[in-house]
Amino acid sequence: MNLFAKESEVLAPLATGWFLEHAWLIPVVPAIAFALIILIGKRLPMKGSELGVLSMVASLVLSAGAAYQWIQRVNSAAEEQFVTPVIKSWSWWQSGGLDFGIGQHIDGLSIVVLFVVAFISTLVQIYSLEYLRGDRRYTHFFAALTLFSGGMLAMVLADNMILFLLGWEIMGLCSFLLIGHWWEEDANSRAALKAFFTVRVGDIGLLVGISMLYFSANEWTQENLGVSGFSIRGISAWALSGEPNSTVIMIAAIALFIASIGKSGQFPLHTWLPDAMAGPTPVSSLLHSSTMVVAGVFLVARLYPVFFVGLDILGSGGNLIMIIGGITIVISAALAFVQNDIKRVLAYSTVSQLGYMMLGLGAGAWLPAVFHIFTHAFFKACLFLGAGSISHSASHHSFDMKRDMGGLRKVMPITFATWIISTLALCGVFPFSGFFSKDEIIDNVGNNGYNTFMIIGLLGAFMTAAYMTRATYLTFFGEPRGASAGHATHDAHDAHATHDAHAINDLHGPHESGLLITVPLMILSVLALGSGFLNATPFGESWERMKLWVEPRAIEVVVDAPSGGPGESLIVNLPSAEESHSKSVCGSATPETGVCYAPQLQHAKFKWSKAMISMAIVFLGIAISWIMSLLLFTKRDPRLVGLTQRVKVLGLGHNFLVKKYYLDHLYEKVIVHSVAHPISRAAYWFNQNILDGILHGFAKSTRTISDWVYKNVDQRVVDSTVNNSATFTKSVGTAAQPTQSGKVSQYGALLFSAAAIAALVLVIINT
Amino acid sequence: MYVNQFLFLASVLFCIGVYGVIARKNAVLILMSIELILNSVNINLLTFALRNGSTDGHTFALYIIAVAAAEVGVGLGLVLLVYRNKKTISVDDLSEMRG
Amino acid sequence: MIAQNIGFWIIAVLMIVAALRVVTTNNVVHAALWLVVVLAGAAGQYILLAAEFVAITQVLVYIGAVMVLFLFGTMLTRARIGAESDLNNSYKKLGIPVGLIMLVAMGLALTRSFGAEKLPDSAKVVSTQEVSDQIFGPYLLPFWALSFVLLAAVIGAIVLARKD
Amino acid sequence: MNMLQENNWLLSVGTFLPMFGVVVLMLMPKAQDQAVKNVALITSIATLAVGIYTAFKFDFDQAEKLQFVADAQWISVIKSSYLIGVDGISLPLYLLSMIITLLVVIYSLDHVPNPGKPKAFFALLLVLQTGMAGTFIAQDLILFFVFFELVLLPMFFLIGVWGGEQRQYASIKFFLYTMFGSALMLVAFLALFFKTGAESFSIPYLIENGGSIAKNVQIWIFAGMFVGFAVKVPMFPFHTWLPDAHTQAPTQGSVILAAILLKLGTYGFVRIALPVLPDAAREWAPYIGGLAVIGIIYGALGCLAQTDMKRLIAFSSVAHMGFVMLGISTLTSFGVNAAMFGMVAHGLITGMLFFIAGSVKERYHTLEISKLGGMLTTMPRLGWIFGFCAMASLGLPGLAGFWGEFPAILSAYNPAEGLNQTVFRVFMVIAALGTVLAAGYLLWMFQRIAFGTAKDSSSHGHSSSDELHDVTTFEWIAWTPLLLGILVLGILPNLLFSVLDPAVQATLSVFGG
Repeated sequence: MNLFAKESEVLAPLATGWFLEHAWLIPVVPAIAFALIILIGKRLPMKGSELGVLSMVASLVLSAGAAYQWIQRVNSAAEEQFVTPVIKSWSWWQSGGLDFGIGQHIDGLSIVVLFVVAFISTLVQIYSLEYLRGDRRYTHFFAALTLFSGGMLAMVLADNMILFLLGWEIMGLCSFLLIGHWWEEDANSRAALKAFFTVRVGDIGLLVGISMLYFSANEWTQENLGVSGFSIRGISAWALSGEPNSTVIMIAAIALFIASIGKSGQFPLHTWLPDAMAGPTPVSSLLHSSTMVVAGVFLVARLYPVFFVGLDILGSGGNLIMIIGGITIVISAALAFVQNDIKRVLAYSTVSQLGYMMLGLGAGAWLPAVFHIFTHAFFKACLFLGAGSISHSASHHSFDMKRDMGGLRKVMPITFATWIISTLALCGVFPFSGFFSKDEIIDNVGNNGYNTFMIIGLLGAFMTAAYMTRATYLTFFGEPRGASAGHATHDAHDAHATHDAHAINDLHGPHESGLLITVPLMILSVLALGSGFLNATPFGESWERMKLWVEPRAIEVVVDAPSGGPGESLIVNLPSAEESHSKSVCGSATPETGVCYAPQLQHAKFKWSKAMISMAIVFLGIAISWIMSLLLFTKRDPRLVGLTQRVKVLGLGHNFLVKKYYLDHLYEKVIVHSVAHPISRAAYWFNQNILDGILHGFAKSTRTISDWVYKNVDQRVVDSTVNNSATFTKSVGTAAQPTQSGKVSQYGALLFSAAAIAALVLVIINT
Repeated sequence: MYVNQFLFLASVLFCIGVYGVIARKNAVLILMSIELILNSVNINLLTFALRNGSTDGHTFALYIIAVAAAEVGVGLGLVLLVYRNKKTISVDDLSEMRG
Repeated sequence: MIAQNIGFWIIAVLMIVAALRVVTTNNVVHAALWLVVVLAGAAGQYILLAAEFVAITQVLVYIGAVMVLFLFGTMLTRARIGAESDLNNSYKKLGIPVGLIMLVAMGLALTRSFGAEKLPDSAKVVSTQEVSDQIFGPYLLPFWALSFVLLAAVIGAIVLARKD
Repeated sequence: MNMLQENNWLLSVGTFLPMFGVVVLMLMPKAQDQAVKNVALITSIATLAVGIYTAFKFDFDQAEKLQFVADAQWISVIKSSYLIGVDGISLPLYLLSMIITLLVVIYSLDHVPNPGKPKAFFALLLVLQTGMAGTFIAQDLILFFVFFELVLLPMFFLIGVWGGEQRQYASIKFFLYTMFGSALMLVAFLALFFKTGAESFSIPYLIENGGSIAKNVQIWIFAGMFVGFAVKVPMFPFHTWLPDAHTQAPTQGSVILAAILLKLGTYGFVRIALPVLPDAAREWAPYIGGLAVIGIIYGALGCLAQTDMKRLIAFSSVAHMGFVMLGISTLTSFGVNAAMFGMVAHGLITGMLFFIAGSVKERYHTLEISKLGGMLTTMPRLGWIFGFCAMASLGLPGLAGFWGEFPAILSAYNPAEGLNQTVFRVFMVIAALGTVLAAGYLLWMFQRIAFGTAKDSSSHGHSSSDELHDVTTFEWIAWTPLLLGILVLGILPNLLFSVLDPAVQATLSVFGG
């Protein structure tokens, strides 16, 4: 031990700082703000919204500071030194003599997501100031939004699974409240219920997975790291330690993955996400595109070692994560073609982008996936806010592209420009951010030898380009239709339309939105353009900052066991690690002398050739789709119009898509109804008739027995004719009539009988 | 003479008394049944007094008799009162706890 | 011995029959009279159990006072002399199994405890003096308590029964 | 030990103070409602004050030991003594009973249910309080039994006199069931007494000698206790009295029933059945666990079938107590901790839910879910409180419910040695499924009642809109402590765990850890 301690002298002590040490403040601030909004929000001049915005700005500053200091920390580390996460832990609860902590676990991953969440939340809250002005539940909206940010931030920097679960569930709750924000409409509250319920189904997996990991890891972590089996750090190290029984960890990984399927809207639990668009647009852009829905992806990335070992990532053949990811990419992209509601198009595109992240993680492309979380957040949020801006200022709060949009590029230039930038980013056009992340994923998937999935990825890229072009065309080009043409066709179906403040500015036709809306759009579009350069592989090593800052180094480190107490144990490198150049045993073999926190992953070498191919595919998609849209929507070309009616096969396929593969039908009509109605009815019937029946039957039989005894003991049946009607059952049963057979003595009778039985049993037992 | 013959007699009386308490509706009759029970207890006491050659049993028997007297006095007083107010002494009609 | 046994059984049967009638008859006054029989029988059993004083008290207090009380009570509540129909609960049959179960339980317990144990044959009759020594000796305090109870009962009875 | 016996008067005072209040009430003319209310209020406040002083004096560093032990001669003939004391397990429940009673009294100050008669009503509440507190401090089986039964009658009258239309059916059913259970329980106690050499009824003594009983006899005795306690809990086959009792009882009755009475059963398991009869407990554990998970799923399904708000909440109690029993059945300190926490949490949350149901009934004159709706628009505060409690009840992390539910599920993953792991892991998954169903029915109820637009007042009976006033002052006073408790325990669970854990471990030491 001290032998290593000596070598460890050579390692530079890692830099730290106030922001890193106090990162736990980041979620605390919004939490407090939430409480304040609830308590005093209504009395404040801006109805509590200022509290929300301020708190988000505060967390943004805090997380930016933390990010900066984390970069310092990484730079201060030696070339081959493991950059220890900044872990703090306080005792939270105890049970069975064990102490469980609550605390922060700050590493590259959490820094990235923290920053993204804080950033987008801030912008969205500013945007909402305008977008929801005059809403009937303005204060509630900001309260929920702030609580959401608190929950998500808490989950991101959680150092143990319990805190993680806490954040996870709080997000679910907020998504429930926000989707159902205009709960007067039944549809909205239904969607809210559906979202919460679907995600909750996935959460079974989370509960089970956490339990399994805890009980299988706890012993090992306690003695090797001095942390509980809930600690993320402990679990990661344990997973790579070669300890775990392969089946246990596999089941645990699958269970956890089910949770992420539910949360991240992966197939087959993706159906809640499009419905969630019933919520206000800022909610869709914050929760249901950029932050909350990536929680599932985050879970996989966070506990990557578990999945790496459990599902045998990088093994031959595809694994569960890749398969689900791949399926999701294609089916949701396909669904995006048949949507008329612009938000639903974006929703399905979100689902398929999440599919990309899953695919990346499943294929061992950890960094590109995380990087895709980062870039996707910006351009997708931008797209949603853009859609919101359109409906807010141009289309009377309608989101129907075919009926109420078209030709808007002239009236709202800023929205148009930002939209185009983000769309290109989403399609993955060089040099927009999406290119650097998405292309990396596809590239690495291929590089790790999963060619089928690489093709799926390319196919997905093609479809993405196509449906986004269609949406763009419908929205911004062609002739203005419906509302955007100025016809004040007020559509009732949209909850948003019902609130008054907007009815006024509906009167004058489409126009550009105000600064509070456009400024966030512009900021986001700038990032959608620029954020890709943080990890621009084409330009060589020096541009791959993300890789340097975020990716944990797969280096075996020696730990001096519990002495330091939870989370405090000093970590030093193995001298062997110095020369072993990226040939670390981590992930591939059992570390003999130390522990690993991350598996060793390869990175594909960037080749322009490959990039060119994917570019070509993307442009092909754009071009085809553009021509089709032009012919179909503007030229009304007779060969295309009504094609689906004429050609049976296409018609069926189209219908199949419109019906969303009948999955909703399966869930709601078949599963939910069978539980909610017949089964529960049956259970209740059982309760009322069997169990109570037994009780009443017992009463009845005593009655009959005693009748029999009575008739033989004593022949006087004078009044029994009268009494036979009122059986004891009845007296136990509908005891409604006021002059019902003697209560006092009835209780006496019961007492006596109980006593009698007791006495008898006692006598018999006590021989 | 066996100990049990007395004890059996006592238990038979006791059970009859219990039956009476349960089965009867008329307050006076319930009181009577209670008297039966008390007497069976007395028989027990005296039997054991004889068996153990102590006189405590007698004392208790006397006390019981006295208490029984008191109980009957009060009990019947109640019955009278109830009868005066409700014109009935069927305990069921006293069992309306509401109102 | 034999004589005592015969006496016991006769009285016992008498008591049981009478007791059954008490709880089954449809006539309150009859019930009261049957109760007298039971009490008298009990007094007889007390004598067999060598407890004269208790027996005497039984006769005096019960048959003398209590029964009078009962009869008065019956009269005062204007119970019809003669059969009545609604003396019983609608579910009185419940009482029968209960009673029987208890009987079985006690029977079992008794047989197990004192299978064929006999009472001391030459039991000397407990004299009144011994009883009084008991009462005014160790059991003085309960005696006082009891007297208070009686006093309270008397007052209570008066208060309750007083017309106003 | 000597140190543990100082202040041993505290518990007796805390327990019997309400009785004193009852006596005072009895002496008062029933006309003076206000005076009656004041007396009841003062009594319960004083009781709680004593309770808090007790907690203040309680030595948390040795929470595993019995404290304030008082041991007095009681019925020396049957070797039963007046032995009382509290440790980490009983203290929280002891205090909870006092708090709940106080809140119920406050709530009743302006909510005396029909047919009024506040004097009798408050007297019964106070008697109930004595019974509950006594059960939690009794360390002698006979004493325990006496208090256990003492609880029964006031509740019986509360339901039977102040209940709803079906009150007599409900009250008789309640009485019948519990009587039946108690009878067997008493038999079991006596059998235990004789089998341990008829030496003493004191629980600590029995814990020492209970293990010596032959196993098959243990199993039978345990069976007796099991039925007795399971009826009170109530566990799956014995639960049918609960929905009726809850639905028919007046609000205060339901609250106390849910918050405290149901805990008597589970407390009995932890305090008596498990430590005294370890071998039998091991034999029974899988069946208890099985019934528990059946109860979880079954209760949830029952909820989904309900159309009546109060009845739904009642069924949800079955499900929640299922989690508690699952925790107990693992026989691990982890599980029992969870169970104890679950008991307290369920007490707070479900008690609160019943309060809300009562207020809804008072305003809408109906509890038919289909006739309610739009509460968030008509009465936002009440609606949000309701939502809060629903969330707490479905085990949302950060609120009290979670700490009873999640660790219970967790503990089922590996039960005490000697128990079949696979069986319990199956239980774990089923229980996890139960949490989803819980989310299902609670949110369904919440959506139907709170969301949407208010039904026009004609549809719900003769209630006019002016009756739909939001939360009143009395309700605020009565509810705030509960709401705070739910929140605080959810955020700082260690407040409770740190007290429970040592005691639970000490209790379960018979299972070797």
